[in-house]
Amino acid sequence: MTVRDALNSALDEEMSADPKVFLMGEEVGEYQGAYKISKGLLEKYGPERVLDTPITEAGFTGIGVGAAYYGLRPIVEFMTFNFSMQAIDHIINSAAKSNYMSAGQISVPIVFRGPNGAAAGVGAQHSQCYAAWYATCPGLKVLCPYSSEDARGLLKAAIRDPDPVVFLENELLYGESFPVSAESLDSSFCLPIGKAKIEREGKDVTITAFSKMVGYALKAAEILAKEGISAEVINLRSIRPLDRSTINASVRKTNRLITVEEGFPQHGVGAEICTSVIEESFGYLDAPVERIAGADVPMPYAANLERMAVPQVEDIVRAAKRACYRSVPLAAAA
Amino acid sequence: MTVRDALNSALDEEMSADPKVFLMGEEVGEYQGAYKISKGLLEKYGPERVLDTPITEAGFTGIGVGAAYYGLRPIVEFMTFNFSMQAIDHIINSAAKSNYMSAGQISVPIVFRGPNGAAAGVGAQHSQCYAAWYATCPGLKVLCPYSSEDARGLLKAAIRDPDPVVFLENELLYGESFPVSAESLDSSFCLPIGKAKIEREGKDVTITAFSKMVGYALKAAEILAKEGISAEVINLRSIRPLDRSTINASVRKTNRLITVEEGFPQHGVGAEICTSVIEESFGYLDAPVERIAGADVPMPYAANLERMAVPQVEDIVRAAKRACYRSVPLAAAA
Amino acid sequence: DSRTITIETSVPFTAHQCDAPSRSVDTNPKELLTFFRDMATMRRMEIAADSLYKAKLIRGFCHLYDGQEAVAVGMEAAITKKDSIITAYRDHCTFLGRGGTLLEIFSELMGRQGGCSKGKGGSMHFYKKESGFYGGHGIVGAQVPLGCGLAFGQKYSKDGTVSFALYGDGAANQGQLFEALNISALWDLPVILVCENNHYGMGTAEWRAAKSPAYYKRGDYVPGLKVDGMDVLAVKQACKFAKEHALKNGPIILEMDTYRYHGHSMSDPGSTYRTRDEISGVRQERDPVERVRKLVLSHDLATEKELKDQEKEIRKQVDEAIAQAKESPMPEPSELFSNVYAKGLGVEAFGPDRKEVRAVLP
Amino acid sequence: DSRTITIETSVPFTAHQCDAPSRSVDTNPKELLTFFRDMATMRRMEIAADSLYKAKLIRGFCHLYDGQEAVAVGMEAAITKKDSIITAYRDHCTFLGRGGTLLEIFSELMGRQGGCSKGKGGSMHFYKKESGFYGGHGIVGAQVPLGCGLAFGQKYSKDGTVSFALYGDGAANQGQLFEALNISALWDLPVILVCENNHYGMGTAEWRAAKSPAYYKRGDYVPGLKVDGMDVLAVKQACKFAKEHALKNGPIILEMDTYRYHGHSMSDPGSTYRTRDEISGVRQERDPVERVRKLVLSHDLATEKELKDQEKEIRKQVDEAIAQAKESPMPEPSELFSNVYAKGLGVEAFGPDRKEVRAVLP
Ligand SMILES: Cc1ncc(C[n+]2csc(CCOP(=O)(O)OP(=O)(O)O)c2C)c(N)n1
Ligand SMILES: Cc1ncc(C[n+]2csc(CCOP(=O)(O)OP(=O)(O)O)c2C)c(N)n1
Ligand SMILES: [Mg+2]
Ligand SMILES: [Mg+2]
Repeated sequence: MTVRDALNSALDEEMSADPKVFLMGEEVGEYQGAYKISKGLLEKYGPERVLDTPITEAGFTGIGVGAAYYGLRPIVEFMTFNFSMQAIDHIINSAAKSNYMSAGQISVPIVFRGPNGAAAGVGAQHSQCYAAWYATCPGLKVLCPYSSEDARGLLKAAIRDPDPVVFLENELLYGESFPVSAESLDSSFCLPIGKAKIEREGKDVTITAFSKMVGYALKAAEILAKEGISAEVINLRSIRPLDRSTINASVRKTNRLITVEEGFPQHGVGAEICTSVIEESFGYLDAPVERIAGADVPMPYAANLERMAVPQVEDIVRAAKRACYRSVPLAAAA
Repeated sequence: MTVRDALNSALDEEMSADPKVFLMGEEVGEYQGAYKISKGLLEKYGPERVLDTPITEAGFTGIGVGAAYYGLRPIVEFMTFNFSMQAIDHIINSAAKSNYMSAGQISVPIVFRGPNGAAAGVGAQHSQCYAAWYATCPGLKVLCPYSSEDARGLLKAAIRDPDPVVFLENELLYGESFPVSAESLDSSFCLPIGKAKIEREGKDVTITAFSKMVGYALKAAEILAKEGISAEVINLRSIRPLDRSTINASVRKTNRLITVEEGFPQHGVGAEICTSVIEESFGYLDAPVERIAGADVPMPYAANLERMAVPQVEDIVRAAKRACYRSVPLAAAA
Repeated sequence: DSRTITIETSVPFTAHQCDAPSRSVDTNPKELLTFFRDMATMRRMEIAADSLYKAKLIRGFCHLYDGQEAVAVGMEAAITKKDSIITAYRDHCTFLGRGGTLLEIFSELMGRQGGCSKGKGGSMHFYKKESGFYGGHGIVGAQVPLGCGLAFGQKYSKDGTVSFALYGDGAANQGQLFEALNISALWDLPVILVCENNHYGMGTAEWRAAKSPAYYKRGDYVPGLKVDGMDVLAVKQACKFAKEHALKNGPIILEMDTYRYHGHSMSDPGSTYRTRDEISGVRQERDPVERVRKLVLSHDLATEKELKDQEKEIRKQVDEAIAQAKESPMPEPSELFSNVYAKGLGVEAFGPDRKEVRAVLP
Repeated sequence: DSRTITIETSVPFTAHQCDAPSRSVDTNPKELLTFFRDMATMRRMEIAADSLYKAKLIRGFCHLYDGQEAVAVGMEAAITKKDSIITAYRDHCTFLGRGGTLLEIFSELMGRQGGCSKGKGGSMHFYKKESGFYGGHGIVGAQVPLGCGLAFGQKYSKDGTVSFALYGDGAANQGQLFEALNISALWDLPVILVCENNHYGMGTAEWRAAKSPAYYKRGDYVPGLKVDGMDVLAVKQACKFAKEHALKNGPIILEMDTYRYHGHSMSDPGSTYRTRDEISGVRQERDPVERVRKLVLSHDLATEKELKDQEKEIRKQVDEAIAQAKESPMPEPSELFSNVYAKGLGVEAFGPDRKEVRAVLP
C-alpha cells in the first residue's frame, strides 16, 4: 500500500464514520488534491464535506478553526506546509491556545495536514520543515508519519483526537509502497499519539528519525550491520508529545545517539532529543550525541547543491561510526 | 540610561546618519510608539521617514521588505512580536531567503523589531517568545539585547547590517536603567553581531541567558556566590549567529551549564546550546546540562500561575546547585 | 408591559448593495427598561474595572467598552443564544450580554477561580460557549475568519442560526477579513460582520488607517449597512435585518457608528489623538444610555427617580460582585497544567525547572 | 522604420473609478516586428522548457507562460528598465522581457552556474536587479506587497519611476493584496497591480475562487482597468496609462484578460478542468503571436516567409542557448554556503553532518 492510499483510506474511513468530519483546502475537491491524496472524496461525500477553497490560507484556516470551535472536525489541507505560514497565527493563537485560555470550554478538534519539508528541486521557498516550529507550541500535537501504517494509524488518530493536530506528510513518500499488516487495514485501526516506534532493534547505537529520514536511518542501519554495528532505529512518529521515555530507554541501552532530520539544525528536533537525553540519561552516554540535519542554508535548486543540503544515508553511517569508535578516547580525555 | 532611551537614541542616530533608514509600524509616529520607543522621531524626521501603518502586518511588512529589495533600510516595528506571525511569511520567505535564491543579487537590509516574549498579565496570545523560531532560519540574524548598552550597540549594528535582522526587545526592560560607558554613547558605537558577552566571570558553573533573563541570571549568580559557587553568566546577545565558541570555552572552564530562557522549552534556545556543548565539549561536562525555560503551557493570566509559568531566580539557583553538587555521584554512576 | 411602541431611529440607515430596513423600530416598555438596565450595568461595570485596574487588582491589558454599550445590547435583542458571537479583546460587555455574570467577569479580571475562564484567560479571553459566545480574541482581525467558521458550522449542521463577528475600524483593514468574506460569500455562510467603528484604532483615526473608511461598503460585492451604533433600537433593527439576510443570502456587513469614551486600553489616556471636546460632545449628544433614559422618560415608563434608584441598585450589584470576586481564590497551582489539551494522553509537561515541577497532563 | 501606425485595440477597455484610455494605439513597424520577435522567442523558449522538463533536465516545479506573452511584451513597451517589475513563479518570460538572456534562463532551469541565480534559485526565482526585475516569487500573493514596497522605494528616493506587481486570478483573493493596496492608496505609492487573469488558479476556475471575478474592480476605492491581455498593443496602452496615473495619483489595477496554454505546472496536464475546445478556441481566435503576425502582414511590414524564417532563426537561437546551457557546469560545492548572508560575519555554518562539512560564511 502506498502512503498516498493509506492517507486517502484514512480520510475516507473517518469521513464515513463521523459526519462532523470534513475536508477543506486548495484543490482538494474537483482536482482530487494537488498530490491526489483526496482522490474520490468529493464524489463520495459531496461538496458540503469536501470544500475547494480559494488560495487564501489565513482566511480558510481561520474558518476551519472557527468550525472546530463550533464542534465540527475539520481537516485543513495545506498544499504544502510552507503556505501554512500565512495561517500560522490561526494555528498557534486561535487553535493551540483556546482550550487553555477558555479553561477547557473551547476545544479545537482540527487536523492541519499536507506535505512538509524538502521535496525535489523546488527551491528555497518550498522546502522548509516545520516540525520543530509547531512542536514548540503547547496545545498542539505534531505527528510525522513515515510508512503507510503510520500514515493510516496516525491520521485516523489525529482526526479522532479532540485537540489541534499538525500532521506533517512528505511529498516524496506519497508514492512509496510499504507492506501493511491486516490489522492496520481495519477501520478501527489507530496508532497512539505520542508514542515512538522502534523500527529496528539494536544494541550499539540509537538513531532517531522521522518522516522520510526513517527510511534513510534504516538503510544506514543495514550498512552498519554489515560492519558489525547494531543500530536501533526509532521512528519518532510524534514530535509533540515527544516520546522521551522510548528514546531515553534506547539510549540507556546503546549508550550512543544519532539524531536525524531534514530540517534546519538550530533549535531543531535533534537539539531537543539530545537535550532530553542529557537531562535524563547523561550518565549513560559513551559518546557525544551526533546530530544530522539539513544544511544550515536555504534550500538550493541545483541538484548537486540540493544533495549536499539534505542528509544522506552516508552521513548517518559516518556519524554512527564516529559515535561508536570514539567512545574510548573521549572517556579517557574526560 | 533606560533601555527605552537607548533604543530611541540608536534609532535617532542611525536615521540621522543614513537617509535611507526609515521607521514604519503601528503607532510609531503620532502616538510616539505604543511603548514610546520612537518618541520624537516623527517630529524630527517627518512623515516620509516615520510612517504610521494600518494594523495590517502582512501588508506593511511586505512593503518594508520590498523597500529593502529596492535598497532602502527599513526598520519595521511590530507592536509586539506576537503579531509578527501575520507577517512571518515575509520575514522567512521574502526577507531571509532572497539573497540566497538570487545568488546575492537581492540583499535585504531590514530590521524587524519590537517587544518579544512575556510581559505582565497579558495572557496566552500576547506572551510568546520567538527567539528560537526565527533563529532556526538561515538568512536571518536574531538579536536579543538585555542592557541599555546592548540595546544601543546591537540596534545600531542591526540597522547598518546588510542582512535582515530580527531584533527582539522586552517590554519589561524598557523602563529599566543601566549604567552606560562613555564609549557606548558615541554615535559610532556598535556591538558585533554574533558575539556573546560574559557579564560576570566565574569558574564553577556557566549560566547562559538572553534578554530579561540575563538580569535573573546575574541575581542568581550573586546568591550562588554567597553559597560559595562562582557562576559565569553569559549574555548571549545574538541567538543567530549563536556564539558557540564563547559558550563552549566557558563550559570547558566551568564544566557545568545552566541555560535560561523565558520561551517554551521544546526546540528552544537552551536545547540548541546544550546540543552545541555536547557536540563540541562533551568530555568537559561534569554534570547534566540544566535547562530552565518557560513552562510548557500557554501563558496563564492569573498572577500566581503566571509566576509559575516563567523562570524565577530561585529556579536558576536551584539548578545551578544541582549541577554543582551532583557531579560527583553522577560520575560515579556512569 | 409589552404593548408595542414604535420609535424612529436617530438617523436613516445607509445601505450598500441592499435595501435599507425601515427607520421605524418596534419595541415595548419592558424592552426599553431592560435596555436601560443592561446598558447602565455595563457602564457601571466598566467604570468599576477602571478603578480596579488603577488599584492594581487587574493586570496587563484591559480594554473598556463604555460608550459602545448599545451595540452589545441591541444585537442581543435581535437574536437568540443559539446564534453565535465572537469579538475581539474588548469583550466584557459582550460576555455580559450573552448572560455572563458580574461575578464571573470581575473574578476573571482579577485572575480568580470564579472567573469565566477560571482566571486563566484574563480580560481579553472571555467565553461562554453554552450561550454561543466564542471569545474574546486578542489578535486584531483574527476573530473574523473564526466567526465565519462558526457560521460554517451552523450551516453545515443545518441549525438555522447565524454568527456575528465583531471587529473594530482598525481591524477592518486586515487582509484575512477580505479572504474570509470572499469564502463566506462563495459558500453563502450565515455570517454578519459587525464593524464597531469607534473611529480610532488605538491612537489612529480611521481615515489615517483606511483609504476608504466607509466600512459598510468595504465588502465591495457584499451588502452592507451603516447604523447609528449609539442608538440601541437602530442596532436591534439592523441586526434583525442582517440575520434574516444572512440566513437567506449569506454574509452582510454592519458598520456601527459608535464611540469609546475610555482610552484604547488602560495605558492610553485617550486624549492625545482626539480632543476633549469631541469626547464630551459625543457624551452629551449621542450617549446610548442617556438616549434610552430619555425614551423611557418621554414615554412615561418610569420616573427620573426610579431610574436613578435603579442605577444605585446596579452600583450596589457591581460592588457586591467585586467584593465576592475578591473572595474568590486564585487558581490552584495544578491549574497551570490543566486544559493544555482536551486529552492530555498522560504525557508529562514541565515547569520552568523540569527537575522540580512536572505534571502528568490530564 | 518608425513611422506611426495607429491601431485599434481588439476590444474597448473597461474602466472602474477612472476614465479609460483611447482604443487607438500608436505603434510603428519596428515596434510591431520587435513584438513579433520577442513573443515568438518566448513561445519557443517555453516549449523548449517543456521538452527539457520531460527529458528530466529541469527539476521540481516549472510554470510556463505560453499564451500570456503579450502581457510581458506589451508592458515592457510602455516602461523603462528603471521601472520595477515583480512577479510570481511564472517568471521566465518576464525575465527575458527585462533583458535577460536565453542562456541565463536555460542554465538556471537546469541548475547550472550560468543561470541568472547561478543555479541556486531555480525556475521560480529569476532576478535581474540591474534592470529592475525583483523576481520570481514562489508564495502566491506575497509579491504584491513586495511590489508596493518597491514603489515605496521609488517614491522615497524621488526616482519618478513606478513598479508593476504581477499576480494571478488565484492570487487576487489574497488578503495581503488588500492590505498592501490600502497602504499604497494612503501613501500614494506609484504601483500598478497587474492581475494576469488566465482564468484558472491551478485547477480552479476564477468564479469558483472569487465571488467577484471582476478583478479590475476589486480595488474598490482604487481605480482599475480591464484589458485584453492577448493584445499586445492594448497592454502597452494600458501600461502607459497606468504608469502616468500611478505617478500622479497612486495605485491602479490592471486586469489582463489572458490565457495559459500549458497546464499550471508540469504535473498538471491542464485538461481536466477545462475543455480542449476552450483551449483551441483561444489559440485560434486570440493568440497574441498570431495577432501580431496578422498585423505585420496586413500592414505589409514583412512577408509570411520572412516571419517563418525569423521563427526558424529563433528556434536556432533557443537550441543554441540550450546546448550552451548544458555545457555550463553545476555550481561549485562551495556555493552551498555563499549568499546565505550578504555579510556572513565569519561565522561557521554546517552541512548535514557538521563534523564533516562546515564552512566559514563569507
Ligand atoms: C494583529 C495585531 N496587531 C496589533 C495588535 C495590537 N492592537 C491591539 S488593539 C489595536 C487597535 C485595534 O483597533 P480597532 O480594530 O479599531 O478596535 P478598537 O480597539 O477600537 O475596539 C491594536 C493595534 C493586535 N492585538 N493584533
Ligand atoms: C500561499 C500559497 N498557497 C498555495 C500555493 C500553491 N500554488 C502555487 S501556484 C497556485 C495557483 C495560482 O494561481 P494564479 O494566481 O491564478 O496564477 P497562475 O498560476 O494562473 O499564473 C497555487 C495554489 C503557493 N505557491 N502559495
Ligand atoms: Mg476602533
Ligand atoms: Mg491564474
